[in-house]
Amino acid sequence: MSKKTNEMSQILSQEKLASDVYSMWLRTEEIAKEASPGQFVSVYSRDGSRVLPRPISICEVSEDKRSLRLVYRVVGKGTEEFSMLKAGDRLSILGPLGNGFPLERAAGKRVFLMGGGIGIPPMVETAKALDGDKHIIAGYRDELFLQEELKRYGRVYTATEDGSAGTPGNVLDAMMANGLTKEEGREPEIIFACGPAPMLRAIKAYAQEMEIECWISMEERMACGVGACLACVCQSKEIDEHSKVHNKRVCKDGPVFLSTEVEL
Amino acid sequence: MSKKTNEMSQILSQEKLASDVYSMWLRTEEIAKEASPGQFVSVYSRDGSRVLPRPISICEVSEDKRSLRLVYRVVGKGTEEFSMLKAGDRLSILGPLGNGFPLERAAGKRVFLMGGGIGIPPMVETAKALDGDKHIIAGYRDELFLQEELKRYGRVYTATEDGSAGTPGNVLDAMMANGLTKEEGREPEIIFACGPAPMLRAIKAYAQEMEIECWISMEERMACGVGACLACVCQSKEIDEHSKVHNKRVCKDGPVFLSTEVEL
Amino acid sequence: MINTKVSLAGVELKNPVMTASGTFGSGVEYSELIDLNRLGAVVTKGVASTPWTGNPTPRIAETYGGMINAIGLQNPGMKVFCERDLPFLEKFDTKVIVNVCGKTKEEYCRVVDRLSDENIDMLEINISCPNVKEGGIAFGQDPFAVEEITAAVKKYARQPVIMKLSPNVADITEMARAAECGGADVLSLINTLTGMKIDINKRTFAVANRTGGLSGPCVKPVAVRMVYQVANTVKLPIIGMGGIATAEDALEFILAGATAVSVGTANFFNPRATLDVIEGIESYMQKNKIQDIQELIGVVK
Amino acid sequence: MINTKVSLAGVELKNPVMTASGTFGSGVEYSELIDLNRLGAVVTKGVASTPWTGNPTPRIAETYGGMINAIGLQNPGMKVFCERDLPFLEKFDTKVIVNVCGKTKEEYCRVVDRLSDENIDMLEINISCPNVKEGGIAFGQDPFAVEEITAAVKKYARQPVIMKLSPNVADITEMARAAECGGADVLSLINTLTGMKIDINKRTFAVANRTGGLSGPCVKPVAVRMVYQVANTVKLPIIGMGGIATAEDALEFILAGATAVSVGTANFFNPRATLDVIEGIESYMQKNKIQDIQELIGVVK
Ligand SMILES: Cc1cc2nc3c(=O)[nH]c(=O)nc-3n(C[C@H](O)[C@H](O)[C@H](O)COP(=O)(O)OP(=O)(O)OC[C@H]3O[C@@H](n4cnc5c(N)ncnc54)[C@H](O)[C@@H]3O)c2cc1C
Ligand SMILES: Cc1cc2nc3c(=O)[nH]c(=O)nc-3n(C[C@H](O)[C@H](O)[C@H](O)COP(=O)(O)OP(=O)(O)OC[C@H]3O[C@@H](n4cnc5c(N)ncnc54)[C@H](O)[C@@H]3O)c2cc1C
Ligand SMILES: Cc1cc2nc3c(=O)[nH]c(=O)nc-3n(C[C@H](O)[C@H](O)[C@H](O)COP(=O)(O)O)c2cc1C
Ligand SMILES: Cc1cc2nc3c(=O)[nH]c(=O)nc-3n(C[C@H](O)[C@H](O)[C@H](O)COP(=O)(O)O)c2cc1C
Ligand code: FES
Ligand code: FES
Repeated sequence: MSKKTNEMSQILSQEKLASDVYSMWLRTEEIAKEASPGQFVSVYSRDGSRVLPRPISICEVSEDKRSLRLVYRVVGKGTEEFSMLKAGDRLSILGPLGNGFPLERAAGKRVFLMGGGIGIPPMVETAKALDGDKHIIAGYRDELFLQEELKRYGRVYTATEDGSAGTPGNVLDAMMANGLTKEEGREPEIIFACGPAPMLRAIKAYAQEMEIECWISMEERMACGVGACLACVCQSKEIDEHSKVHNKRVCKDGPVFLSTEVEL
Repeated sequence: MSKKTNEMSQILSQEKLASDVYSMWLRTEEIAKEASPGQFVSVYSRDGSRVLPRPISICEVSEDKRSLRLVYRVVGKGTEEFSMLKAGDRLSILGPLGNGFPLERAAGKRVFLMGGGIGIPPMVETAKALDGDKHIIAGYRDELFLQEELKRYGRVYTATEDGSAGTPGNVLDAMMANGLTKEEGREPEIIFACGPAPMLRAIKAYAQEMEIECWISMEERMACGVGACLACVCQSKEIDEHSKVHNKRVCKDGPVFLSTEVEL
Repeated sequence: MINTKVSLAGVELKNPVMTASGTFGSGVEYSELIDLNRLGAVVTKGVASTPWTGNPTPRIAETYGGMINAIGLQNPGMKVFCERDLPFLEKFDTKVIVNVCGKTKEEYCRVVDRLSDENIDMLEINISCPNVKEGGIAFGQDPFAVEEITAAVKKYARQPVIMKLSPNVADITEMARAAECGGADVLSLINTLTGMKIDINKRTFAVANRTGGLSGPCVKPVAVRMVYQVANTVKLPIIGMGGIATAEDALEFILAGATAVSVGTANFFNPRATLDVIEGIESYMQKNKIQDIQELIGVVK
Repeated sequence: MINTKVSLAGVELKNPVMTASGTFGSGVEYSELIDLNRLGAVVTKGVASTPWTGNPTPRIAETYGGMINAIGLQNPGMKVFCERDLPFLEKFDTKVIVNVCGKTKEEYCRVVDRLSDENIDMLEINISCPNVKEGGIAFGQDPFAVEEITAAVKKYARQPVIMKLSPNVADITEMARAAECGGADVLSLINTLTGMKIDINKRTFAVANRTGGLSGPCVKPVAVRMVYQVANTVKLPIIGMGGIATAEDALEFILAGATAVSVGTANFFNPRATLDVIEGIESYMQKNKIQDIQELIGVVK
């Protein structure tokens, strides 16, 4: 298990990738070193009126493991604040948190990385870390981002809701349109997915039907980020080993779960 | 009466004058134009956890009346925040507030400007605005600041509590030590004073004894800064015309009062 | 054209946004900073039968996301108020609501009686001030007292009566019901929560009165909860307040069941707060294609 | 050498700083981030007789300077707690206080009875959770119920009993006196204030349970006031909490009369908050030449 640290990181760069999507590289002492793909960090606001951390997935770790990249969408006050920070500013973060994707399960398999919207960023580091035959399906609302990074580490298929690029529709549509099907012998042997709940629900159903091993990264509002407060639970199919009830903690037991383990 | 405006001012410069004393020049649209000596501004914190304004006296107004200077001591969270701002940063301020010193009362008189500690800054603009025979008595704890500015506009006599410069002791000690007395025919004909309560109390007593007209600038915690909330009252000797009780509003009826009008 | 007009016991406001008593004086001072004609109503500082000196200073202290105050209802008394402050307010195209305080039931009635003859749109009865020894909160924490004082002032009032409730109770709905039984026309809530701050360096109380009333953004969740509870208990229209600084805040109260809202402490850190709220409500309605603000009141159930 | 040791009903803590129930799990998770040996005590999440599922999500929402939570006392039940979580805590040189919840008086007693056999220093009885329908706050708002349940659990407890009071009352001293009469050894306050947040875009409640408990820096003035009132009413030692994030905050509570303090929500924005508070209290004592923390407890009167 990776060692968690609360650090005052330093912002190395801040860049706008799309209308409301930003990318930030942060210099850390410990966190980048410990991080693995699919894990996230808690980012603390610098404004005293906001007391809860913002969980943001680790998009990339630099080769020297001294810095990490966060790619995030401005959706509220916290992310708006982050977007206004500049190189040189400092930012308190806690991490790495959560379990991350079980890369070892993908060994030798045709792995599909499916990211939707702001669920795309963790797929960059995941693709980077995986060897072998990687298919990356990226679903966007309209504007594209992180395409170059993704293309560096695998074959990329794109879907957009407004049809402005790639396949019109969602990630499953893009799979079908590109012949990534059982009929063609090109279906996934294992899926790693991250994105909005409706997308995850559809992927879970598809995987269940096709009997494909599928790992999904869940989202829930968080307070502690380390498994102590029980704010961020999702419902589990079976009684959970730790909680003794039908609840799993997204921050600690997840965010990545086997799709059959959890209710969506 | 000066028109009040709430503006997003821009910081032109930030400078450290002494261990915990800072000086900030701000570009304003309206406030500097309207300001007169002894008035103050409400400075709003940028951190949402701090909801009350910090009243800071106007230390100087630039010749073109487009910017104003605030000199302040870091004593708590708000002033600490201000001290970390840099040129280019923006800061919301409301002003000019309060009445200011009644300069017209000093016409043709030997005027004494007496400032103690962080009560010294407003004396710069006051000295600048007054013609004639000006004596500036500045009392410090230890480190000096704003001496050059003061010297530009009048004769400066200095006192320090630790005796490291000028007369050891307070502003009254400096007066006596420099022969600014009735015996020498050099006593004040009118006093404008700003500083900590014990200093003002001593000056008030001195002025009363010597029957000298004396105006003092008072401090009290403020919320609205414009006379609406009745947070900042001081006790008045007579029933106040506006409040109908023995209270005057420091932010609106003051901060400058005739020393005989108010209890200290 | 979107409609932001709301009606409180027959009094029509051009928009639901008013000032919170005690934070806006009687309007004179803030009229230098904002156009009072744009407000739904101005609610004045509490008025008693005679001038009140209020509490010693320090009267306020900043707290995290808010402040405590113990002004102690300083006011010039009803005579000066009627002769000086009311004529000023009458010049504006906004409704005038006068906040009333008193030390005894008789004093409340005396003030209401005097104000009844004036050109005032509504009276707000403050039975919830935590900063005075007599009157105030002593009435606001006991349902029998709430009902009794409501019935008493109603006898003298020619304007609709707003009863202002205290949040320092275990069950706000009990107080709301009591005010309704007493004949209140409108309820306003919340007044301040009793709080304390200690100056650890001076080792003394940060406000001279020891305790003070907590207000500002920090109290909003308590206020929204109480407005929601009261809106789902009584039939009276509600004026919601407690921490409103933005249109988003105001909309929380409206969705929870408030017909109108007051902006208090926010005036101190943003003198334009009332106008920002008014404009923000309009944009929200436009964005969400809401024609009439009635469509929003109390829809979150 | 300065002394920060305090004693609560005969249990000696190396310093007055503990964790607030529900914000620190049973210590396992935060032990990766801070050294539990440094804490005065660890207070665990509420434990019931059987596993509780808790409330649906979203269970929390951020508010201005604080948060609301409606976890609903999810817990694995006393059996798993005793077999798995207690042995973990026993490894540390810190006092262990177990928070107890229940739906009925009998359930509280059952849990206390079971825990009495364990190596636990104190039991904290949560009669003030606003997020569960039965039990919890239903007990905490009625002085007769407070006294009754205190007396009941005291019969089963072999450890000193801390009664945890709710701030959602008109008069906290009444509840404190009731707990004292029932035989409580220590009082802890405050639990959370009932609050609500509305999501104006989704036009629904921000937490699934509609209402939640407000905690964090925003509530501190209410908490300090209540601690002060209770300290000046009953003779029992008090554990103060509500918004403590810094040593300055903790010292306000101590000066107001708290013998010990708990850090809750602050752990979420500063995992080192407890340690910062401990270190800050020591520096304050050093700076002010205070030998023994006893010299600070309740000195602001
Ligand atoms: C494990 C995990 C990984 C994530 N990774 C990313 C990422 O890489 N890039 C990215 O843009 N977003 C990511 N998110 C979503 C991100 O956390 C939210 O968009 C962000 O917290 C919003 O904060 P705000 O202050 O701008 O919004 P506000 O709506 O003002 O936030 C209010 C509160 O709600 C919480 N909140 C709001 N939306 C979410 C959400 N979707 N999930 C969890 N909490 C939420 C906030 O943390 C805060 O406490 C992730 C969420 C989780 C749980
Ligand atoms: C009319 C007037 C003019 C002033 N001019 C200057 C000046 O030119 N330079 C300068 O350094 N200081 C001046 N002060 C004092 C200055 O307002 C305080 O030092 C400052 O508000 C402290 O804020 P803080 O957040 O750093 O301290 P904190 O102690 O954290 O402040 C907490 C609260 O108390 C208020 N407060 C604290 N000290 C004072 C005080 N002495 N007077 C009024 N309110 C206070 C703050 O505004 C804030 O609301 C003036 C005060 C007044 C009333
Ligand atoms: C400085 C101050 C003075 C107040 N005076 C009064 C008053 O005279 N009468 C009254 O009913 N409420 C008074 N209040 C309470 C406010 O009207 C309002 O109910 C409360 O502050 C909550 O709203 P807010 O958080 O928007 O300020 C006062 C509040 C403050 C901050
Ligand atoms: C997420 C969360 C869970 C809580 N769970 C419990 C609990 O199980 N038992 C209890 O007595 N109090 C519980 N509380 C209340 C805290 O122990 C504490 O009384 C309150 O939060 C005030 O302190 P704070 O502002 O420092 O958080 C909980 C609080 C939070 C925020
Ligand atoms: S956020 Fe606290 S348990 Fe997950
Ligand atoms: S600060 Fe409001 S009246 Fe002076």
